[in-house]
Amino acid sequence: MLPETVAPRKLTPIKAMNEALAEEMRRDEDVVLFGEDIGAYGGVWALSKGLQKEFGPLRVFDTPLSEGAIVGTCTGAAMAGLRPVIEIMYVDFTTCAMDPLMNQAAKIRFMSGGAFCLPMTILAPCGAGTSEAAQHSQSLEAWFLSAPGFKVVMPSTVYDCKGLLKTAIRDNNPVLYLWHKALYDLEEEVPPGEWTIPLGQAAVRREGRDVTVVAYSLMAHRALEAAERLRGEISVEVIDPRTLRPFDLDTILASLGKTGRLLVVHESPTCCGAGAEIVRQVTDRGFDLLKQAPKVLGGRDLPIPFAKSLENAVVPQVVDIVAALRALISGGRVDG
Amino acid sequence: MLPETVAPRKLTPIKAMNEALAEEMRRDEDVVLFGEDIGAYGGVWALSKGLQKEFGPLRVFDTPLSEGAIVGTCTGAAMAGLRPVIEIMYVDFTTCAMDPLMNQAAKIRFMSGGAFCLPMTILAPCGAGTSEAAQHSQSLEAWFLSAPGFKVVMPSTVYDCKGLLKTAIRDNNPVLYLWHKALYDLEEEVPPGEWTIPLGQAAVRREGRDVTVVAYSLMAHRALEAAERLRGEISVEVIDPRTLRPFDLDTILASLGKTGRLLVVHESPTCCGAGAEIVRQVTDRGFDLLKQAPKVLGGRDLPIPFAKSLENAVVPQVVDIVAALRALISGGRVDG
Amino acid sequence: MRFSCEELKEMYGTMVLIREFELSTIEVFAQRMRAGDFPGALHSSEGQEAIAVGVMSRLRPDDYVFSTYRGHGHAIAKGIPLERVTAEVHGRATGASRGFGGSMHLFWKPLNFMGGNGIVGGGLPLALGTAYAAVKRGTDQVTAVFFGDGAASQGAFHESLNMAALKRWPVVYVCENNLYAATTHVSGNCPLEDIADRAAAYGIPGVTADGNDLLAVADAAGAAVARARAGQGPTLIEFKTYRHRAHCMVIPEHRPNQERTAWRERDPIQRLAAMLLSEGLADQAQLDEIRRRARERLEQALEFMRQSPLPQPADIEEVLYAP
Amino acid sequence: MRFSCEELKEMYGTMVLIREFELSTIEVFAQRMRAGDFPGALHSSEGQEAIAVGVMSRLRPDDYVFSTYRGHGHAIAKGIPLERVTAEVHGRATGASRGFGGSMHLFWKPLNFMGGNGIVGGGLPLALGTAYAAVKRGTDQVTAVFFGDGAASQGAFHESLNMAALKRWPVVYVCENNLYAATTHVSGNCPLEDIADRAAAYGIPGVTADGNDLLAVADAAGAAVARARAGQGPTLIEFKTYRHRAHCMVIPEHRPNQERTAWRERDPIQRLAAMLLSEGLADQAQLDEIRRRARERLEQALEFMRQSPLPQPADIEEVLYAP
Ligand SMILES: Cc1ncc(C[n+]2csc(CCOP(=O)(O)OP(=O)(O)O)c2C)c(N)n1
Ligand SMILES: Cc1ncc(C[n+]2csc(CCOP(=O)(O)OP(=O)(O)O)c2C)c(N)n1
Ligand SMILES: [Mg+2]
Ligand SMILES: [Mg+2]
Repeated sequence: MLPETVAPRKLTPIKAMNEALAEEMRRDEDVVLFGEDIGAYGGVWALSKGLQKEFGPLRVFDTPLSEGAIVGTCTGAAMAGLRPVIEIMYVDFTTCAMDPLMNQAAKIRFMSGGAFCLPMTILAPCGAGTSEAAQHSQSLEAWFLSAPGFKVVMPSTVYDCKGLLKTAIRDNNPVLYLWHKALYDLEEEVPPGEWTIPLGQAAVRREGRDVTVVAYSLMAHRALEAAERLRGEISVEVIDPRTLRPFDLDTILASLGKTGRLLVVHESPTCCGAGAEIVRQVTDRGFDLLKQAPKVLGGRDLPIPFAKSLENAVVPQVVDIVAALRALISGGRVDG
Repeated sequence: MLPETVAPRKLTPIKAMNEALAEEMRRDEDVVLFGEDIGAYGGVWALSKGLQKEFGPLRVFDTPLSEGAIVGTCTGAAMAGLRPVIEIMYVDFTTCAMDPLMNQAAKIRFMSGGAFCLPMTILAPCGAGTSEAAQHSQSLEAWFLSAPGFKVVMPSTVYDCKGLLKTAIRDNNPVLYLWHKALYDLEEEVPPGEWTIPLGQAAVRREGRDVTVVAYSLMAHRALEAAERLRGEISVEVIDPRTLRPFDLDTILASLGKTGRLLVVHESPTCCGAGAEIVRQVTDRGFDLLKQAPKVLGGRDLPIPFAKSLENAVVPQVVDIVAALRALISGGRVDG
Repeated sequence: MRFSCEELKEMYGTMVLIREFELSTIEVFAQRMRAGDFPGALHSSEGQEAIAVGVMSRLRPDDYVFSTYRGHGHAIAKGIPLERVTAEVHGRATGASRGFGGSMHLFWKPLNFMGGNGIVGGGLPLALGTAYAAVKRGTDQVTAVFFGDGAASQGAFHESLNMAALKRWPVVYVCENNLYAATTHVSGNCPLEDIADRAAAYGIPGVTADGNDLLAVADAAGAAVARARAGQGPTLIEFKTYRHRAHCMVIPEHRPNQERTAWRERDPIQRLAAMLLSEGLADQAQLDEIRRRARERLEQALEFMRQSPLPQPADIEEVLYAP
Repeated sequence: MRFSCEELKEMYGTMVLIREFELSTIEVFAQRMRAGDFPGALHSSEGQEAIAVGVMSRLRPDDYVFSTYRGHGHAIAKGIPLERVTAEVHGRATGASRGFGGSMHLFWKPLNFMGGNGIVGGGLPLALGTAYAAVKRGTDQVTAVFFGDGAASQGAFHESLNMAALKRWPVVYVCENNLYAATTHVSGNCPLEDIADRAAAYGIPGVTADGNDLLAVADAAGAAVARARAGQGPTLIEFKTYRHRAHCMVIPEHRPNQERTAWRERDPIQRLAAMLLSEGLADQAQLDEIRRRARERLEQALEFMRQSPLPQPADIEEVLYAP
């Protein structure tokens, strides 16, 4: 091997996802990409840069401005045996395609008694922090979690962005894959070549003894930073579930066996969010592991406001995580 | 008063909601009703029977088959100061109006910095049990709970159907009001005249010492029946929250102070459902009240299948609640 | 293309079979309802048989079809085994959708029957996908999608026709205009006289035809299918028709008596029978025999259904996600 | 109706004010971005000023307007105080939406400015509601809703026009066809030459006009507004225009140079200036003075913004639900 190809290299999430798309399209003629402005232009996030050139306009397919028709097309195409990937420009715009997503793609396999397979991936950016206000900043994973039929993937690292996207594309079911806009400029070192990561396998990002923090997507980074700030004060274990359905509860229970304390951090509204579900699962199967009340630090139950001064108040910041961990530990001392 | 009007009378949920609509329309000229087939025909559920005759076609407004346009119209009309009520024929069809519901109605007040008010009510039947399969049987409250901006009302009694609908209509915010199709034939005695019920006030439907069951909509009835079957064996307190946002946590915590055991029962899928959220809130504020793990008996994480033999396996039945309560109590004995 | 005498009689037989199926299904549902059991939603296509049979007559087995909640006729005409349709509608494990779908969700993959749909207009965007798949693979398969006059008010109608027109995809849009959406007259859904005129908004052909005349249906469908198959893009066909029954079993009749009688007289099966007789293509005895055979087929299917087990919950979890 | 000389100069002044506002906003955003701060999405309406000003010239203060994410011009032309627009776009507590909305979500209730919208086509269904409210109350208020060539591909377009047409509601549909939706040419969104031709699908008038000619805009809008006000129902107007800038600040330019130059020459402000000069309605000194005053107004607004506090999170919870 030439040193150039074996040397680790730095990639951004976009470049990593772009590689994943290109590799999967090379590997499997049935993989096709649909979306607005994704062709010659390469997509507003540059996710599909170069792909139309390599795979042609029929496989990297520029659509009209019709999210409903896009998702509908890909649902029908998946039923016909293709393996479509859809870029929705912001996850917020899935509102315009909820019927094909929720009443069709998520249910057709089940309604047909298993006759049809729907291998399709919905790729979309999510999250706040870019001052784009209420209709361009949402994290809508909870809708898809409460609607059986979808799998949900939310990577936080560049390595995962690539490996999980490849697995999502190969999965024979509808997968919602959300990447966080605030990770756009992230650069991380990754190995050369290809890799895949199974869905449903959490990653322990940092080991600790006092408390288990479960955080995904952007919040995994913030949780790690909070843990670092608390070094010497509180020993924090940080677990990134990476995929929310399937969900790796065992890794979390194992950690709780050690720490006995749980904080879940996510950006989407707290009410009926992934945090609530994780608390439900943990209390269901691991209640006796808990030394004290499990806590969720979610986004506030508000839309995302425009002004940065407000936006930061709605979504958990590193300081909020630090404060929540301190409260948890001191609360624990007082209570227990 | 004439005996005729003071005598308690029996009503169905439909008749109760019909009365609520008529009274509120008489009371307030700004209340208008929109929906498919609601005019001369009176609605496929007979909810608007007689209303167009009394209030005319401009206030009881027959729409084309366009849920998006219906919700859009009512959102704009609410912004202009009217107080629209929408009948969506099945809550499942809100998928066709998700953008006006979620990105518009739920957010406009907030995005405008509070300048606009959106007094509007979305009335829809929900739930399984009628062999109508995956696209006509859903309970979608979780979507609306995880999208701040809506209030969510889910009555279980005829008395509540009327009183809560009147309050929902008078509320100055978007309210999702779901009634369960399986309650269609329910007949209950109610007082004559008018009444309202504040949002955010739970009802203790049955007192008990051993365990607190929180159940709403159809499941409140099933929980009561399960409690009755367990009479003498387990003393079950049944609380019906009636509204999920605002949510009356205090009544539940007070009950847990007595019982120390919690079972939440709902029909919608368990994952990220109202049950998970209730467990989150209870563990957040009342962890020390819990003698053992709080449990959620939700719908299975599956679409609703057609055949009755399958449908009953997906949605909690009375026997399932009985079994869950027995397991809870015996689990408690073993663990604690 | 004209049909042979045999073909016509076979199509007549299929129409009669659909009719008998609809009558029997209503009867079984009514029995169950009298017994206090609500067996689900049932939307009869009685009166619209010529559209199902006429359109399918121009499709190949490998062409894709998207149907609706009023789709028994489409399913039978496409060729799903009658046993499977019957078993599905009555919730048996041997049903076309293994009892998971029911009347509104008949699926049959071997014949590319892509499902009924409980959402009005729900199939319209999906039809783009099979059309795309055919283009992508370079096959000449056509996709036909059925929908009603009410469905043409949905945003999905616009998005689907627009995209198909832009990309010249091989879709045949079959609008069964039976004058009503539930209880709403078509004039409450469309400000135009003819829904087909909406094709102009997409620069594609729009055709109106008599949906109760099998040959007119086959002609209109044939032209649209040929166009699609030749890569010339989509067509919107509007068939004027009428359902004999109320919208569904639980909705009382509300349409004017006179209108109903007038349309009864245009019954597509009677019309085809009259034509077969007057042209000397069949005699009454033959037609009676066709009906008898249809009833026999149906009785077999009902028996198959009755012998079939109910679906068992044991493996239900496995159905949701594909391995 | 023709405009007086004063009116024309005032409209010219508003167009210049919008232009200066767009230039200044881009400048402030660019500064903040250079400082490492991402201040949000910014969609300039530079080049489309004649549409905003021409349409508003035919509306009353109590008429309803639904705008888009490209709505600074609509807001200023409708008369939202410039200070409030400026403060909102830059995220201050004194902004039109108190800093909650930003550039894409300008609201101003006193003038029935019903908001920008971050969803392409998102305002189309909402416009039905204010139109209905006017009908219900028996006022003769008109609703104007702005949207782009791309938005006409959304299902919401179809549902809104269909319902307005069916009910003859007083809506003026203003399609600003600037030839592109983000980077997609209009031919990738609409198979017809003129989007206005889609009006035929709803049996309503469809009009195409030069969106860079203030008087042509005012004429087309005037006729549609008069029609709506008289209870004769909606009109679809398509204005052909062009944005001088790329779709938004973070999307690089991709349109052919030649096309951009050609459209620069049709700049609506220059064209109005040339007309005013050639018709002897103004001299260059007056026009210069108008621009100077616009810059002064803008400087005041920027100063107001700079003096304004940032929104404080303290009362944020209270904003979500009305009491
Ligand atoms: C999105 C949606 N809205 C409403 C309904 C309820 N519904 C079922 S059929 C129907 C009427 C449809 O009319 P049309 O499209 O003309 O078809 P037809 O029933 O006449 O065959 C309605 C309103 C539904 N199933 N889906
Ligand atoms: C539903 C939805 N889809 C996609 C987008 C992203 N987006 C914002 S503006 C735009 C182009 C819109 O084009 P057009 O309607 O022509 O308006 P213009 O920007 O040219 O004024 C796109 C794709 C969005 N905001 N909303
Ligand atoms: Mg119809
Ligand atoms: Mg444009």
